[in-house]
Amino acid sequence: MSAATTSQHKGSVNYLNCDYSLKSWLTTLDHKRIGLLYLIAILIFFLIGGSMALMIRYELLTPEGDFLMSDTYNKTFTMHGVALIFFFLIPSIPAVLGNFLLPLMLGAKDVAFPRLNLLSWYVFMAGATLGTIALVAGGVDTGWTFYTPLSSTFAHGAVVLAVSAAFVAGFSSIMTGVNFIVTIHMMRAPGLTWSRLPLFVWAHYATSLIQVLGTPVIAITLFLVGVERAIGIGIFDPKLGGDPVLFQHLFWFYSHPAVYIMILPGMGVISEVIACFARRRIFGYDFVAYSSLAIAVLGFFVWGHHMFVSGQSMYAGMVFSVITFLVAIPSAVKIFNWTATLYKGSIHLTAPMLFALSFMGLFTIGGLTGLFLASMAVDIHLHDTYFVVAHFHYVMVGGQIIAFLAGLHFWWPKMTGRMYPEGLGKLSALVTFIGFNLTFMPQFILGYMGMPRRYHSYPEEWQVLHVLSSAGASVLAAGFLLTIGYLIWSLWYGEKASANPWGAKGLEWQVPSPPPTENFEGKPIVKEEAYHYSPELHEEEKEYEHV
Amino acid sequence: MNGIPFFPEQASKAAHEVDLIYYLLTALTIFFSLAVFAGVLYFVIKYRAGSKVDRHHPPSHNMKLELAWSVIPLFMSLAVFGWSAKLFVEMQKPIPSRDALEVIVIGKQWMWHLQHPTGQRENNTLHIPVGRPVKLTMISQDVLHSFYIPAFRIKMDVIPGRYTTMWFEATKTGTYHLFCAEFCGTKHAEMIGSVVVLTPEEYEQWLKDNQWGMQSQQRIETMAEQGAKLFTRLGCNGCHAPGSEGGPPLAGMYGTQRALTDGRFVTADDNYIRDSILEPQKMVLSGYEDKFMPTSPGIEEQQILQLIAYIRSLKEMPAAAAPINRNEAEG
Amino acid sequence: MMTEHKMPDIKTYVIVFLALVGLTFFTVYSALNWHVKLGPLDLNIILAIAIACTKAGLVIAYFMNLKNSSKLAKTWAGAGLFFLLIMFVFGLSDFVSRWFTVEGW
Amino acid sequence: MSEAHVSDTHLPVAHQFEDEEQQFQSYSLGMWVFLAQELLFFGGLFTAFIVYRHMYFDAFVAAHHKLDWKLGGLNTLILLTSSLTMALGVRTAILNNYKATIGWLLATCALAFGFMGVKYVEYSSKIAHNLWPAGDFVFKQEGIDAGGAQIFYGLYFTMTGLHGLHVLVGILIMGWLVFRIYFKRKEVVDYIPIELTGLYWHFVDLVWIFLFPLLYLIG
Repeated sequence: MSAATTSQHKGSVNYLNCDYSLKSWLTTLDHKRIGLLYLIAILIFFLIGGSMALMIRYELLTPEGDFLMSDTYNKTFTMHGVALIFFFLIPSIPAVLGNFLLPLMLGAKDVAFPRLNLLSWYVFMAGATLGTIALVAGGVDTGWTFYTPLSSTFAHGAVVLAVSAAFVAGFSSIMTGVNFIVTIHMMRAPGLTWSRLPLFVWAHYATSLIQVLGTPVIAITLFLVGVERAIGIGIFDPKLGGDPVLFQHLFWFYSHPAVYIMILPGMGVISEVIACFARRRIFGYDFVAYSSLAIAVLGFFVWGHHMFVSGQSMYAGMVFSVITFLVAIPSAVKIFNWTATLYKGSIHLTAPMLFALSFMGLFTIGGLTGLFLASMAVDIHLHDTYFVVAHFHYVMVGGQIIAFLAGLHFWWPKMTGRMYPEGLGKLSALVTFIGFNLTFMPQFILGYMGMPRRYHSYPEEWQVLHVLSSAGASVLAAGFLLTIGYLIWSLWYGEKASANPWGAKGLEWQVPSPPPTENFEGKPIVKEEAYHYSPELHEEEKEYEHV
Repeated sequence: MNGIPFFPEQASKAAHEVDLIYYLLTALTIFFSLAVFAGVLYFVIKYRAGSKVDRHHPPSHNMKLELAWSVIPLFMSLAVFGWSAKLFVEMQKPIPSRDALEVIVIGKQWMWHLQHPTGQRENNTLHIPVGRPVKLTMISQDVLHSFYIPAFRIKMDVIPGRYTTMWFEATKTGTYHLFCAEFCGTKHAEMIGSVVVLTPEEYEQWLKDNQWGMQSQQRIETMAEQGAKLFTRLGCNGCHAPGSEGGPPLAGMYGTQRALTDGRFVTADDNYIRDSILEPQKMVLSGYEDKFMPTSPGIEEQQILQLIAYIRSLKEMPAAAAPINRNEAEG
Repeated sequence: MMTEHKMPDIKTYVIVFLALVGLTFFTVYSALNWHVKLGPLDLNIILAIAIACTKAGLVIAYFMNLKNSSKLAKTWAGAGLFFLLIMFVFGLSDFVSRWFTVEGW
Repeated sequence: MSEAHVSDTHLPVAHQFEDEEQQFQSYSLGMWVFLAQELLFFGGLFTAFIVYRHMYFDAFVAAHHKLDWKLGGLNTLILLTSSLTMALGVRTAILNNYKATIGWLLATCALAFGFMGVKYVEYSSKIAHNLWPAGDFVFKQEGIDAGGAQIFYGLYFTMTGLHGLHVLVGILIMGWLVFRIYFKRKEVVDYIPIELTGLYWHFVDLVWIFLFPLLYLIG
């Protein structure tokens, strides 16, 4: 990041060009720089996980397992899961956009505990290094879920390394959560009451609640698996009478709320982007804000829907199923509110807006297919099939990654002082949308046909659908690589960005881009409500020169 | 099935109703997705930047509308939940074992071993009659597996250390896929097989053709007969033979409520018998506190299942039937 | 600016400490000597957990000074307990209800 | 009951905070959120313990008879006393009396070492009776299945081991605090890290308050 960027008046010092030394970057306490450090780290793991995805899709072109040996294939999809979930999806929006923007949106100089923030990055890198060593040392063939007794006694990969990688990365997530909770409570500018907070901040508060209260449970579960495998203390070992279903309970107690850690910040980004490019206050602000909290809390009651056919008792299954249906309601409320926000707005179809609209479409499909898996009778047929794979990719890739791209494009000028190329941005949004649907829509059909997950070979009558899906995967990969390409290109050759290229409301747009290290000169005072746009006033159009 | 395969066969009683719920949910998904898509498209076109259109005082909230689109989806969800929970209970409810064909399934890393009550053993294939409920009692010898037949819309995990059961009733003859749905290691993708549904006559014929032992040319013993042999070989009859007070009598005890020393009541099902064989002291019957039952180390899952079959057959005490020679029967 | 910081005085600390030690002796005594059984339920377990909860309450309120801490600290302490109870109740619901047979549906 | 301690001294305020009150409230809230997370961390182990106790009732009762409740009780008293000394140390820190604070902190460290000593005695005697739950675990007793007992000792060593690890971390932090106060005795005693360590130490004592009856007494 050695871009010499100057905002309007020449030679102004900002957080990027104030010090170029490596030491200043590696010992920075500035939340903005830590956000960029996280961005670089998760980009590496996005590429690792993405290449694994392409290998899987390439293998599944043919019914027989002829591209990879079955062991290598199992290690590939396991590392695809571990790399992308623990080292990309969970940290991506909170640690990159959240770290960069929360203090700016709250009018604060920095997060509450800057040193803890830097420590969370180093703990993340320690976890990442352990993960890479596990990959290099032969990989793990247990699936990212580490189900015992396969992971604790029968698997012969580097399970202890992979488990400790996820264990360490979990603490980085906890530190970020603690930091954000205290920052949002304690560091708000005068006048910035909870009902005036941007919805991005609401979403991060709900996410931090899950990060702090969910992650320790997977830490202790993975600790037990590691202890069982390394020392032989058989907690889950069936020969001693240990119950593998107990492991599933403890694992999913965290891992379902974890999917809400991934999607809630995405929803926060979408609220910001839609409000800005529809020039309108979000419809039903209170409902959208409280639905974030409702999702976070209800998310802890539903983990049993992963275990309807795992020997869990029928009565417990029914309780989990009905609450899973309840947790779908707040998500539906958000989608309806975003749609209603477009009414009587003045809509600018910029690249972030295109990503946001495709998020709305894909997340609606992703969320509703979740109801298939929540209804117990249908889940008996669909559990552990490609229907589940399609469902969670619709929510995680179609939802979270596309929301992350929307946020990245929306705040790129603020983060780097450079504009991304608008035309390529729109193209990449289109290519990603088409490639994604082509990849995962056929997998719904495959799922209902009964194609099980994590299969290296399959009956040949399904080959057509797999070929379609693999074709889509390459288009999706092209879309992502195009985005990475022009974003990096824009660091040097992108157009200089003004302080507020989109004419957006919000404290982060009142500081120059890229912002100075101490964010605000004086202490900003907030007098008006969030998203104070007025679309009917036409004179507002002229100062917004970019679209 | 040329062209793009779109829908799996419906070959079991439950399959039809599962598909109905699936159609309903697909319809709901398409409806809501189209509604959102149409709404977004309409608004984006009508209110695009620069279009001359009335944008005065856009509504910031509308309690009636927001409550409506929260409560209506809530009721729709609960309706779908109710229907699918009812169906789930029907699919899981244990069927009276009188008319069910009870097959045992043993999953081990990367193959399925199945055994019919009449002694026939199969690997990775299961021959069953159409129109008759089939009950599977399943256990794994190593890691988690999952017995999955897409055409019957039925699946159940196979757990090491505990029996899980599932039942279904085939309605169409033919050969259907059998998969392992829970990741179980290197050859998880090769742990597949097929379920062959025969007409009752074909099934009887199949039983007859396979009732002779490979080498011994004698009629193979049924599960209960093998259980009886084991019962004596392991010395169980020392205490559990009728009349001896060394251990509780076993005739007709299957399925009854057993009072334990600490006052708890447990139904004597397969799991109870298996636990009592492997860890005798885990659940001690009241009145037998001072009695000691030896464990039998190294006993295989198959043998336990044979003992269970024998104990269940103990309505009255049949003498162990002598094996009949093949050529006598066919002579 | 004066930091007004309410801390219990020494007398309170010693009283709470003695209460804790007393409860410890009581729980040990009751566990070893009383064996009251109510059907399958062992009343000792409930008594021991009740005593442990009161000791925990004393430590949290006085030693950790939650009584005088901010409302936020109290909510987050409560949140931790609430989600712990969710894990216990929903986790156990499966293991307890496994033996319910379905005759009565 | 409680007297208000108005300290006329001022602590340095970190750059990102506005005033001392916001700084203290932030650190206090951050610590309580961290302790809520620790509660869930041990909560996972307690869930496993409750579930296995429900499944292996007799084995757990038989296995816990081999634990020495006298050592467990002694450890409980040690930890309760260390909680008292810690609380008094925090109080003197706020009153800016660095000598007394160092005294109380060292007392707490000594008690913590005592706790670890008793734990060492306990562990070595268990391992001597080869009750270590891996490999050569031997639990021959009429009518008790060894699997359940081995799981009990698996949970016993994991829970008390993890708790012991937290006690060790507490000792290290207190040692660092003593050095820090001593070298900065000229300035105002920075009571915030001491109060946070106090909260952490009381939490560790809290976990033991639940571990002691569940493992040593019940049954």
